[in-house]
Amino acid sequence: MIRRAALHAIPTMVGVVIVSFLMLHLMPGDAVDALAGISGGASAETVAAMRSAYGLDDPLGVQLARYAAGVFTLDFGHSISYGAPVFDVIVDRLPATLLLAATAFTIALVIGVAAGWAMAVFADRWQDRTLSAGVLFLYSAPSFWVGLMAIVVFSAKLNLFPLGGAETIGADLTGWALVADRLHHLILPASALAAFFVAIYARLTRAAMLEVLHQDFIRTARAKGLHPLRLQFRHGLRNALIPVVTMAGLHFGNLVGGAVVVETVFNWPGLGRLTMGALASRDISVLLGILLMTSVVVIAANILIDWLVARLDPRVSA
Amino acid sequence: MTVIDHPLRARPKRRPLRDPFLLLPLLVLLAVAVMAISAPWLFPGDPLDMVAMPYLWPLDDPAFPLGTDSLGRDLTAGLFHGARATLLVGISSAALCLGFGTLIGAAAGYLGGRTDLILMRVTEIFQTMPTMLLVIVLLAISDPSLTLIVVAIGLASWPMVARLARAEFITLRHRDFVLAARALGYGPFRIVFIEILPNALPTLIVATSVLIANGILIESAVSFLNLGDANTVTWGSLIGAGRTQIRTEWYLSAIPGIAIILTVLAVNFLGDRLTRILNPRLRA
Amino acid sequence: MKRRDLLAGLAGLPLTALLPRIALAAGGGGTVTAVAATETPVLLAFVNTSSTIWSAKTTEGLLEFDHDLTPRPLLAAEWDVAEDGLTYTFRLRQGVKWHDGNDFTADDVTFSLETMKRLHPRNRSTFAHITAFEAPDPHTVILRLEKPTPFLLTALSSGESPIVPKHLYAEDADPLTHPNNTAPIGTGPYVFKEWVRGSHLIFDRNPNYWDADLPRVDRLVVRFITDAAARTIAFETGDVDIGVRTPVPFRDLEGLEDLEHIVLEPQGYTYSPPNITIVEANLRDPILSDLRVRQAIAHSIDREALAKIVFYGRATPSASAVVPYHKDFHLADPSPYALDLGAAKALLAEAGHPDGVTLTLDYTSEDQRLVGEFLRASLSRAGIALELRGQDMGTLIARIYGDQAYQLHLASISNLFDPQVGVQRLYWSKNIIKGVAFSNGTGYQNPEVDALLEAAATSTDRAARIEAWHEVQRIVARDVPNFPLVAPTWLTIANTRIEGHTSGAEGAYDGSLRRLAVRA
Amino acid sequence: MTLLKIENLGVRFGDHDAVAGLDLSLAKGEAVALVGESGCGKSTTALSVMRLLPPAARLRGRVLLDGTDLLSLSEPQMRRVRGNRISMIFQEPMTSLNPVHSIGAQIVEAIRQHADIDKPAARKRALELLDMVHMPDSARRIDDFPHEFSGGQRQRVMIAMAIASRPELMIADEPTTALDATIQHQILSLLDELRRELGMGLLLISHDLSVVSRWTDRAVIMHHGQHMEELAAKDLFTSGHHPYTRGLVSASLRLDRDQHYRSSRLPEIRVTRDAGDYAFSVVRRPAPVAAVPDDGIALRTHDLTVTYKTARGPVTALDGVSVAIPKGGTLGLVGESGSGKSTLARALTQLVTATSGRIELDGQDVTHPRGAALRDLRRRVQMVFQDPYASLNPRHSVGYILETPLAVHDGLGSAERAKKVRQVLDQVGLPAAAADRMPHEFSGGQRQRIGIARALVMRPSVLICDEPVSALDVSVQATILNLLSDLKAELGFSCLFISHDLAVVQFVSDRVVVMRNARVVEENDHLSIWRRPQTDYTRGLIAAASG
Repeated sequence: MIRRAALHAIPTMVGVVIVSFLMLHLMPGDAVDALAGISGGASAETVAAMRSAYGLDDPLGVQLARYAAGVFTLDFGHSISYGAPVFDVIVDRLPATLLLAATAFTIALVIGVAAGWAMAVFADRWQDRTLSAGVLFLYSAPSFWVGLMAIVVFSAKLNLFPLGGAETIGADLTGWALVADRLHHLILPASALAAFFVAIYARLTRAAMLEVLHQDFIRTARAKGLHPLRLQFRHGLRNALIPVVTMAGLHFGNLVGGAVVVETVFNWPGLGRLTMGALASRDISVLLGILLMTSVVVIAANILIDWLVARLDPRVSA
Repeated sequence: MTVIDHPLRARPKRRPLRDPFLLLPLLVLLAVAVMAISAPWLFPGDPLDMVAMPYLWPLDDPAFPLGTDSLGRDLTAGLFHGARATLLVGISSAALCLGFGTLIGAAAGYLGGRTDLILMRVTEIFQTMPTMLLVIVLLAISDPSLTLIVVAIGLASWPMVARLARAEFITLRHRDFVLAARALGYGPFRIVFIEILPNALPTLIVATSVLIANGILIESAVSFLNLGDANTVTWGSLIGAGRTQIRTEWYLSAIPGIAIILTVLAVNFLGDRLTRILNPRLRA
Repeated sequence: MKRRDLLAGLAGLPLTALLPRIALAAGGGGTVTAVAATETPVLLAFVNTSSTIWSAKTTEGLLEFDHDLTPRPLLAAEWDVAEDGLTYTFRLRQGVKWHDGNDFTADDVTFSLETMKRLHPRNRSTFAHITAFEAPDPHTVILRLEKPTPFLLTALSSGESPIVPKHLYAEDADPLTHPNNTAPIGTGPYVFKEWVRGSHLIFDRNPNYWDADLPRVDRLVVRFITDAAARTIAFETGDVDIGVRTPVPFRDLEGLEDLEHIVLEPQGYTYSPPNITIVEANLRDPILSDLRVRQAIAHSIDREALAKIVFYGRATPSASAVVPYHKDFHLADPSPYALDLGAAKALLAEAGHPDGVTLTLDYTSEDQRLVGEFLRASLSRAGIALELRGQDMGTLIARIYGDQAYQLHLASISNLFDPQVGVQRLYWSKNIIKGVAFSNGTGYQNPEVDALLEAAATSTDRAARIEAWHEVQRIVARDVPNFPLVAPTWLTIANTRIEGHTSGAEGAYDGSLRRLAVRA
Repeated sequence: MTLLKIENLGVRFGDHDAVAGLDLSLAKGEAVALVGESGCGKSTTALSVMRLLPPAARLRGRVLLDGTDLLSLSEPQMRRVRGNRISMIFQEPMTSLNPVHSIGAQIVEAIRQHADIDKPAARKRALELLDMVHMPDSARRIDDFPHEFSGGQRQRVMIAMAIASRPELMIADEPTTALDATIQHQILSLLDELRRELGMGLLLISHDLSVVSRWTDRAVIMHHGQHMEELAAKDLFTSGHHPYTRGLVSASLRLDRDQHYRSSRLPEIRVTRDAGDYAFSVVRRPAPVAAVPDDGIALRTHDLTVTYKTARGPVTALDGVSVAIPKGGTLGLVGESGSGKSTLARALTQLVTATSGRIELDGQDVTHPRGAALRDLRRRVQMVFQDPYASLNPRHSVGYILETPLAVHDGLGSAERAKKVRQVLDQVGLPAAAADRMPHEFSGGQRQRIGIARALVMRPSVLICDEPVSALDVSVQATILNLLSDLKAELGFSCLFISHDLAVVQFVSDRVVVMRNARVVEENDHLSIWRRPQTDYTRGLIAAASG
């Protein structure tokens, strides 16, 4: 199953490489301009020398071929503005974003499914209406605004949470102290990012649960005299999870995208801030690397989710 | 020889507008639309013009009910003109997504076979790339402008609609009334646009509300990251401008934030109610 | 610059309250946390002038400078400049070790200066007249020049001309991408320990630094905080001890000033004084080539209001590109075109634009955007409509200096330690080089100005240089190829628990923070 | 000894009375049937006994099980009755089992719900139950999932779950309607065998009179929630007193009655409603003089083969089928699900492309028509579909549905088209006002009439009916069959009539073809096919159909 999904993913990856490469090369100016600019007035010859050194003046086709070949050997080219291979620059920042995205994903899924389940069970009663309104509120608030307000309230005024960043720097903590410190930094950004997706998963679960509760086998289960709670969990939720988990995979891409914004607000040292930095220094190879890396993460997440769906749904051939 | 085995049932009347969850959002959206349209008359000058003392708090000075920002620009004028840009981006990006996505989804769903495979592979590519990242990169391609933002949001979010449309068309394609249409010799265009599309509309209409909300949220994030057009005011750019004074003059970011939330909430509520009206299964 | 300069340098040391405080500081050790808004590409300013901020901490130069730019010994114990200014002799400090334990020798100095002559964007012109770099013995370096360079000594600071370990640079190594850039080995007071991109930088105390009882701090941590408000909060909560070049929004300075644990240090910005915020006009543009249009623009600029509203008074209006910090070189007279909207409108009509003009104004950073919005609002009152165009640095440079396809653009030009290095590039017609950033972007060509600049560049008589620069400033003020606006006041924000961070012209930015200490 | 006594049961949804004052009693081990057409309240009655009705339902009256009134029990108390003392099985086997749990797990769940025994013992009990319901190879398949079983096998699992706690009463709501005749027969005999073995009462809900008369002791006839009549099941066909009962009996087709469309019309039930209660009358119309079918062939196929490419390799749906539709006559096509009947219909109307073989229309080869030939075929060969609810586009008005074929083919003016629409509506017995109504405003029978109108509006020479009446109630079925016969007499088109119901095929066909596994197994004229079946398969079908 995993092997089949992986094979399925390769053409998508190739597509992502080509599409993003072409898009990025539509950008006027390139990293050499930026570097020359930053270093304050390199001469025309040195600019030309740098450009040819990095092969930026080869025809597009050649650059694409060289780049695609490189990608599959994990060589994403050299980052001009960071003076290091792009792969290292990204892998350096990837864990932070993964940690943020994965935590937000779990929070969103757990709370979302619970809320969705409650909304479905109490459909159209006051619990459903209030929960729906609350969920819709989360669905309408821009994540960066939620982040900003959280900082103002929790960090600056109440001083409950750190201002940003992923760890207390230079404090050389170890063991549990380190874990506690990292968690302490993680809570606000992860919740700000998760807020929007709690809404999505809650609405998905509600629709799926209602759909399932109208199925015939629920009536059979009631005819067997099962307790309502057992009915809702073992039969209802167990079936409703299948569409929810499938859709969760589709939204994972947006989650990683959303992380970009939340990172800038919370000073989180992840790919988001790297993107903004790479944009400012017009470092196309880093931007390309980020697009590819995040796409790989999304594909990996989807493969994992497909595997999970196969576990949940026996009808899907394992 | 008329034989009626059972009289025609009377048509049930539907009274949607009395349902508060539909009336309220409509009113909010109406208010925002009025703000957008009336902006040039109520606030003729350039909303970015410096007209007063900087850092006036809301209700300090009746002439500037919502106060002024660091350069003494009137926040109320900004909000009104911002409404215009925000709505424009929200609606046109939704329209772009809907048109493009439905076309691809319908073709893939209806034609099936190789076309379906190829189109779905393309959709997958755009769906794999995180939306926000894709928008940021697209915006970096040329000078920021509202049209570029709309195109970028459209390009990044059409896969969602394509997936929805394809699912609808695949189920509807096998329905008897489509087989009947083919058996009656209707052409492919008539079958797709006149027979199938009206049945797929409920899902697409509901998706529109999500797209508009999505468009507004992405636009506000983009302006917040200062990737937007510096010459036009949007609610997102107001939040971005107020960001550095978040601790002292927090109203500069809070008020446009609330405006965005109210509008998007209204759009979502509308979508939510439409879903429940059009899809009876979602009721108890 | 004879031996007496040496003595004058020493005498010049201001006997301010600084000295006794160093002597008294007992104890030592501890960690100091600095804050920075952005992350530089590399940590060494050897061939990349945008990474000066952390370079001196690990890699020192030959000289150090006190507040009025008088050179003081650092890696060079003594130095002597010949009468005709064509021979410079340096006697190097003995017993200095590189962080990796190798000995610091004259070969390192000649290698470093020679490489910078080839690749360093500014030193390429500063060292242009040096013909020979000699190292007769391991502790002597002699430079031979074909033409005098009056400001050569001032260029040999740690920030401007860092001395790198020759033994690390293999024959064909490309200094631009050399690993030493991101993990520098130097002779400086601090040793590079760790750099987590997007998060922080850590330097540890150099145990065998040549100045035995320095540095007094065990660890120097640098935190990268992109959000401006977050930086203010970091100072308030004491999370962060020091930040250079006004690291917080101007709006928050008032609040910080009142806190008793915070001090705002204005000194330490004479070596590389604050940049001049300036609007440059593209003289090749049909509208802007007409002097009357440029005069109209000059008439509608209100520098005082800009300083007050955008910079909250924390900036000095300056009608000249030479910032007021260069007390002698700066021409104090106001711009010949005083604020007069009526005159501006009249000039525009005269120039054939009765109903005003629309011009594009390109900018790149967030602070420039605020200035742009101020200019748009104020210039619109004179019928000049500005259309702001924001973009990243790369696109801006490609558009302004590459394609030269622009009308007006906002820039922040650093004067550096001598107008010859920082300001000449704006007006010198030979510096109109397509594709090179921060060259003569306006395309201004005035033979009289060229002559004055070239004379000042090589004359050894300081008074003559000053008079020449005053005449240049009078001419360009009339021709207005560009519109200097203000020079922001740069402040070092520091927590009172630390001291010794600003001990000379280079301050905490260009300097090595070697005298930094945590108060007992 | 009465096991179950229902006294004056009433069920009201808002202002609609689904069941109005029903009385019924069922003795221990007795099998009673609740019979009626859809919407008569038989299922509602069953669900109210089990108290499985949606919360909106208002119940009154009493339901006594061994003297205890189930309606007054609290929900926890009722839960102890469900599946323990009374159990229920339902109509749709494909969706009545939880797809994500194995059948073993679901049976064990039923066992352990009312008996506290550990899992291994429950699993052993489950195996016994599977053997009791004759599940083939139960030991190996206990851990398989529902989607790996056929409809009949899933119904067996349902029954196993129902008898897990040896209930006193089992309610079966249309247990075999969705199954093929042969499988239907096995399930009903299994139910009968279990009833005797476990001494269990059976309440069978059905609309099929022959099933009721064959498998139950007593039958209660219901209409619109009211009790019409109660009589012994075996005299159902012979001595029903109530006009509705007699109407139902005469309208429902039985194989041994030899009714044929050329000789007679089916009696129809006329329902008139005045002041609350219903008056029924049976109308018998004479069959018009039948035109003698001349011996030409309208549509013929030679070795027609259709193979589909599926995920698990190619599947042959039609294997060398040669059939001939007599000009002006009706060819009946009978077979169980999966025999290829529908594929043949779709091949003839070019909805599916033939892999090999030839199709001839009035002598012309129309196997792979292109362009004008295809358009012409579309005019001359039309189709009527099975599911009235799915064959009409819900978003278009009836007028638009009928008008479009004319616009597409003949390009007539709008006035001309409107006239033709009114004409064809009248032909199928619908008022002209129906034109501007939407499909969802019509009953199943009315919608089928619209489907037929659409097929006939362009005067086709061949009409293909794919199970046109299987989804309809008996009374409505009769009116549609009569309508088709009248229209055929009036318009003279040839017809291919596909059905799994032998009695219906017997009534409408001049010649009959029997298909099995994509092949034709037998063909004969409409009399000799039933009297002298040549193959065992046909004989099996006839035995199962006659109950």
